Amino acid sequence: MDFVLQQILNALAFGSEYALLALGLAIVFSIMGLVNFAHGEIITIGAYTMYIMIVMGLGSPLLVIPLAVLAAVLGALAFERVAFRPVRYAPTSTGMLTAFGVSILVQNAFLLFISARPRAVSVLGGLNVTVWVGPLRLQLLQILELGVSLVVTLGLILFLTRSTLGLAMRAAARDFAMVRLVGIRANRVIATAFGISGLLAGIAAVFIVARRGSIEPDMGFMPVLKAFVACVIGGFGSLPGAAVGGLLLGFIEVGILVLLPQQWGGLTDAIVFALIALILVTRPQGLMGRNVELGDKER
Amino acid sequence: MLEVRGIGKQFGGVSALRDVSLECRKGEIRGLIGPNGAGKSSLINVISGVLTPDKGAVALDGRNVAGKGPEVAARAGIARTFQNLRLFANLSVAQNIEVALTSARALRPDAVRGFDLHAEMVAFSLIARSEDAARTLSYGDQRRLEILRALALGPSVLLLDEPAAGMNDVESAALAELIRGIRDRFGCAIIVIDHDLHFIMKLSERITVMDMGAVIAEGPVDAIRRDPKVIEIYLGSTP
Amino acid sequence: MTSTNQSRRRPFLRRAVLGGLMTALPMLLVCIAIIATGEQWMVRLAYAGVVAVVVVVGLQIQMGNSGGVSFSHTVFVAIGAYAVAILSVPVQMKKLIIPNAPFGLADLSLSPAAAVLVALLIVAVLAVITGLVIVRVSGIAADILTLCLQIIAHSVFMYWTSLFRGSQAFFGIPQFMTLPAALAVAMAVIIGARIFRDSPWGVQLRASSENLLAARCFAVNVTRLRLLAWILSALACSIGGMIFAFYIGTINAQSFYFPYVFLTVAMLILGGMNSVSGAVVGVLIISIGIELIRNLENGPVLFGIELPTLYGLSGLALGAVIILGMVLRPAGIMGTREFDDILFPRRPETE
Amino acid sequence: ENTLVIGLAAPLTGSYAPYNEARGVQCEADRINKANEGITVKVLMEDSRSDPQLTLSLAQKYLDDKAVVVHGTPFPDSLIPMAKMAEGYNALVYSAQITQVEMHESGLTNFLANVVPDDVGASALASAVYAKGARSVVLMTSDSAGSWSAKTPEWFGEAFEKLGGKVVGRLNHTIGTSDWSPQVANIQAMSPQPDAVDICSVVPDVAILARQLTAAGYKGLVVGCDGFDDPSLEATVGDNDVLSRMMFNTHAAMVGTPAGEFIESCKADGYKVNGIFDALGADMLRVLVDGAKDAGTTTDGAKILAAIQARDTFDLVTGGKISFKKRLTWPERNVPVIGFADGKRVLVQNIFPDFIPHSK
Amino acid sequence: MLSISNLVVAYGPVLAVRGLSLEVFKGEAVALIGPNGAGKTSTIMALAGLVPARGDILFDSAPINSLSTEDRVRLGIALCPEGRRVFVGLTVLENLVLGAASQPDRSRRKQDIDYCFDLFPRLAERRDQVAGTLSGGEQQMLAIARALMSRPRFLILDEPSLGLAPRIIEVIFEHIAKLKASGMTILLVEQNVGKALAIADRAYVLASGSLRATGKASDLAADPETISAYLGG
Ligand SMILES: Nc1ncnc2c1ncn2[C@@H]1O[C@H](COP(=O)(O)OP(=O)(O)OP(=O)(O)O)[C@@H](O)[C@H]1O
Ligand SMILES: Nc1ncnc2c1ncn2[C@@H]1O[C@H](COP(=O)(O)OP(=O)(O)OP(=O)(O)O)[C@@H](O)[C@H]1O
Ligand SMILES: [Mg+2]
Ligand SMILES: [Mg+2]
Repeated sequence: MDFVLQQILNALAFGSEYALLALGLAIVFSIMGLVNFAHGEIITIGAYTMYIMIVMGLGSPLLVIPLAVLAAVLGALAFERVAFRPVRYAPTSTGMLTAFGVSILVQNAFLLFISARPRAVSVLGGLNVTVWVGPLRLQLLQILELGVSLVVTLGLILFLTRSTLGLAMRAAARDFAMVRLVGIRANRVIATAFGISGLLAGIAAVFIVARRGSIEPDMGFMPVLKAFVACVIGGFGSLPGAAVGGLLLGFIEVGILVLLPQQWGGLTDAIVFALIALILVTRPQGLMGRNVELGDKER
Repeated sequence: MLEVRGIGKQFGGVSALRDVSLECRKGEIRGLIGPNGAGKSSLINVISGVLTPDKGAVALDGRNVAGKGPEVAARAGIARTFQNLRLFANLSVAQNIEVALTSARALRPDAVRGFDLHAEMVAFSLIARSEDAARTLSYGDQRRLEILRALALGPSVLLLDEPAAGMNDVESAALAELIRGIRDRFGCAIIVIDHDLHFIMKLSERITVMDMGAVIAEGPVDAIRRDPKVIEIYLGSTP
Repeated sequence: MTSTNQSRRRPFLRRAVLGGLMTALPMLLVCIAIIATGEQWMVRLAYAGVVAVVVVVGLQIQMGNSGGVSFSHTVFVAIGAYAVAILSVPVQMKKLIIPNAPFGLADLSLSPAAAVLVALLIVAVLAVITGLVIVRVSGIAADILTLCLQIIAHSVFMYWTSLFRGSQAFFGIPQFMTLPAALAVAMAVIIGARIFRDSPWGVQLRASSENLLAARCFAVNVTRLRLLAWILSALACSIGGMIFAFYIGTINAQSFYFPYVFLTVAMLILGGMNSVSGAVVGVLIISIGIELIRNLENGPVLFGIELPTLYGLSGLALGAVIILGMVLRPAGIMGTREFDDILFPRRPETE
Repeated sequence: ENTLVIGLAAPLTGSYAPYNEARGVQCEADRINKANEGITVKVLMEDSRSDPQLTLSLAQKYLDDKAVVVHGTPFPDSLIPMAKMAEGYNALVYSAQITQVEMHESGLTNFLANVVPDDVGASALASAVYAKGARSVVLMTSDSAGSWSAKTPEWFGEAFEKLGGKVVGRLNHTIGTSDWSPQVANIQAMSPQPDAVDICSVVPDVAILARQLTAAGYKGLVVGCDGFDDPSLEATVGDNDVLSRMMFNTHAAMVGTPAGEFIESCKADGYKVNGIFDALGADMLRVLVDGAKDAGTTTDGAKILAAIQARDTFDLVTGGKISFKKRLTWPERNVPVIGFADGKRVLVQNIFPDFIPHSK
Repeated sequence: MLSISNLVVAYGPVLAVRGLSLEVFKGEAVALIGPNGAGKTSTIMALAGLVPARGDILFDSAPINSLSTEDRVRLGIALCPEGRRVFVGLTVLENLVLGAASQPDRSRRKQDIDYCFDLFPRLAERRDQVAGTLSGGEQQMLAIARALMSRPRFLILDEPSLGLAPRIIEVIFEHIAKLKASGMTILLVEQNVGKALAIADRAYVLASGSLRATGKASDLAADPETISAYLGG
């Protein structure tokens, strides 16, 4: 029983990290149809900022955390300004490739100027505290992650449905020029979205580095690939969908890891992704996406 | 012969169609008018298989095509245009038509045996733009291209959703001639929705009027023009 | 009436074949120049480029006509390569590398030609099975389905060691291919891709990716056409894998995984995914560009100044080239045009 | 001509970048040339980006430029075809660092490795772990990196059971795991707790595993193969108590040994050396030069190889001696097992194991 | 209020507008008519800064060529574009709220929304329906209402009667007259030439990108032959 509870907690923690990243992807996608594969590099920027600060002797967590998050936000804003703004009206595939380009560029920059090898970053080790509640082992990090994802998801949903800026973001996804035609400063709208996604990535970076204690140029790739999948099973572009998709993915992963007989262990990925494929084939609009009959209309 | 019987369609709380019935013979041009949101486009959507009705049937020469998807309707010879244009934006004008023609050649070869693409493009004043991407045409040209594309399916039923929208009197008069010519040459049944009354009255033999999802009047042009109910909810004053 | 009708039918086949030759021309010229230098190592690089052309053109058949992005085309490259490898490796070699292969494959060795035929059949069957699932879904969900397929396939390659040797290299494949032979194969694939693109079905499929509802209203059989494109693309990609295996002699599933997926997708989108010429241009630009920049990495002497070595520069430059390319030409270098559309534009037949 | 031409298609970038030995070879070559031993060494080197295709193209270029020895990205899909290609040029292929067993099974006749295969290393580790008192072990395997990650723990288990220990469980993972909580919960649920966990994976994965296991109350050893041997291990683990329960086998001991001194002195001379692999590369060059001297030629690869395989022992730059006489393609050499005391690496054991689970 | 001189709009090799000069004075309603493809929409899009154009555009005597679209709108211009372009994923109400985005004064928003609902009762019934699923005419009403939400000084309507039922067209044109009477400046592109000339003070007739005729609307209306000659396309 304790074992099961423990694993459920683990799944929630896995899931909330995916959710955090998926939200960052979803907000950018939902406003400009961009599948931002460079989201992982925003995490990397946050992580390397911590490393550089430690090398410069500024290794206090109180200093490192806010600055890393800030660097991630600035990184996201810079990506938007330099790479994504010019391809704003272009087809999805163009945006996706531009994001690949950014991702390759940033990874190689860290590789060239810092190192191809992992570097240890242990300032946040303090967050790896274990608290025992009865027989349950709770990691402070897991609880924080879960809490932060919850708060962030709710906050974002409120923001997007209640504020004019949020409305404009949702509108911009489909008709960018029209948003400008009602007098909204479109650049600001998009920059805000990128800023938010950078913020989410920055927070994720703090959690990831705290757990790994180490950084690498390509550390952002796998988490973001998973988050991308989470987004889609939740219904791409839907924020609650991203959060739910993230959690679900966490449960699928942990579930398969725990339940699959060891001799099939090598097929873990195959089975996880076969399940995802099954979800997509049966509900292509995603779990939270609604399938409404549109006729000749659209939405 | 197209027979629409007892169609009903709900969208959430909105009844878009309530027990709508309508007939249209080969070679007949039928006008369909009514206030905004009356359900005209929805009816066309049902006939063309784009919407699945909650109840009722659409029979083409006795065969039911309702609710079987747009492909089935198209194969049966039902072609349509869209109120909000749906061209293949990045394909050329000629390719837009070719898409329909390819289907027709495979599925209804007899219907398009006499179809002369070049002559039709000349007739629709699209020939000079035939190799340009559809998205670069002006709104009026795009509407004409939609009609021509529908024609290239060799339809036995042609559904036109506001074909004259965005055209002035001179242009819509020319368009009316064009549509009449289609009827004469291809002998198909044509249902036309439009809010341009000059256009619709000049073109059609009979008119069906809808309001709130139901048919409220049906008859020859002159009778409709004078029907007080139609004047009250739709026309506002006698045209 | 009928005769004018016939004469006005678009002569797509002739245009596709001639245009296809034009599309292949830049690749041919570059390769001939390289063969002329007589540098064997450059011939090897050129060969890798020609394999990439086959794969990227194969990818174009799927992405350029159905729309969307595919992450799974290299699965078929891998299947093609493994299939011919498993079928054609001599029996004594098999005793060494896959002694426990299932289905009696350990005791079977086919001639390369027979291996290719059987392999194509296997690829076709697998493409039909996967295609039937994938063509049912459209949009970004379909993109993710291909991603799932890639990961599932890779996981199977890694797990099924008795057949694929997991992440260990599969070696001993007969090496008989040459650059000219590969060029001939590549040209055939290019022309095939052009014929499909310009054919009425190709046009219908492209129409459905522009506006699905309208295409369905014109009786376009979207599912079947998507499936057709999927299968053709899988076959072309697998041919890329086969000529790769028969040249290099050793293969490994790892080398068909994400880095190769991304590289080939980048080549296609940069060149312009809507045209076959775009696929060829994309491969040429990225391959040649990377090779040029690689020379800078080694700290060459330029104008008498010895530059420092900068390993990692070619990665940096690849990223920069992609961003720059997309910023300057968001629809890809070729956009929706083929070479022949530029050299001999289609004109309306106004009499 | 007394010039030995060596071509290195070195993975200076890409996924094998941590495992290149190029700068160590360069350093040793410059020293040999300075020492006027009668043979001069010419090193041709370019970045292979860890890409097999590019590796082969570069090898082709070197062979055409008269290289008699070539090396490339240390992975079988680069090295096997490279060796096949080199056969036609009567050249030989070496690898300072490849441990994959298949290199020695593929029937290559012109290949030399400078390290023992994975199963030998695992067996050496098993004896050290057993000696430390462990009697039960959980094996963690993964298909991510072929036999290295999938089989090496199994070979460890085989050797461990041969010594009298017991394998009490097997768990699966993927390389790149940065959160082990599901596996940790599995181990935590075992009763009694295993004495050791064996895994063949990389840093930071293994560092996180050790940390998370300890946090969950696990008190046993966390041991594994050469993947642990990364300079960032200590800092990533970040806790001397956890470190003191870690142990791994590697290829050459570094701290306070001739290998370490070699690395330091190359560094001082301005070579951007990485660590252990550079030392191994230098060793390999030493062997090749000595072999060429024995053979009396710098241009006939087959003769050089025959001379190397005939010689009893070679003295290494990194101290110690090796010989290819018995195994032909890999040397019998001691396998260092490294542990930690007060957060510092210490040599726990340095032997050649009696039991070899797999290799012939 | 608005003065355009020598406007040229080109899409690659295609010249859509060839050196058009046009003026709209404060408080005036001006009609812009012409056959399909004449360049009417292109002119308006150039005005809004959404297509690249050459020529001088002065608004309130100040050049606005270098301003971004949103800054032009913030000067008090509202545009109801061709093809409606409602925000399809947002509800009717949300569309209206966004329409008022350039209005810093939020206190009047509620009042303005009620005003739009009065004008188009149909929209009130549909206030929470997603705009993309409205019927064509309902979308057109929404597009017009959205443009009004910003209380513009200068209103540009590109074919406002498109897809509307005759009764609603009456409503709209009555309303345009009312707006004009209240001092709003209006530029109207319309295919319903009779109605447009009836309401406008002056009119420009455009064909193939160039000006063909201009003058007082009443004069042009009195001479339908001339106009028809230009409307043939
Ligand atoms: N997919 C849908 N979802 C929800 N409501 C819909 C949908 N399609 C249509 N409606 C509603 O059904 C009603 C009928 O719409 P329809 O498009 O048929 O009207 P119409 O008669 O064509 O009007 P118009 O002349 O303005 O085009 C409208 O009130 C519309 O809001
Ligand atoms: N994006 C574009 N690319 C190329 N040509 C274009 C583009 N948009 C418009 N055109 C061309 O510019 C010319 C003017 O078009 P515009 O839309 O301004 O005409 P319009 O007067 O508004 O016509 P309509 O009454 O049909 O709306 C047309 O010939 C059209 O084909
Ligand atoms: Mg309608
Ligand atoms: Mg217009």
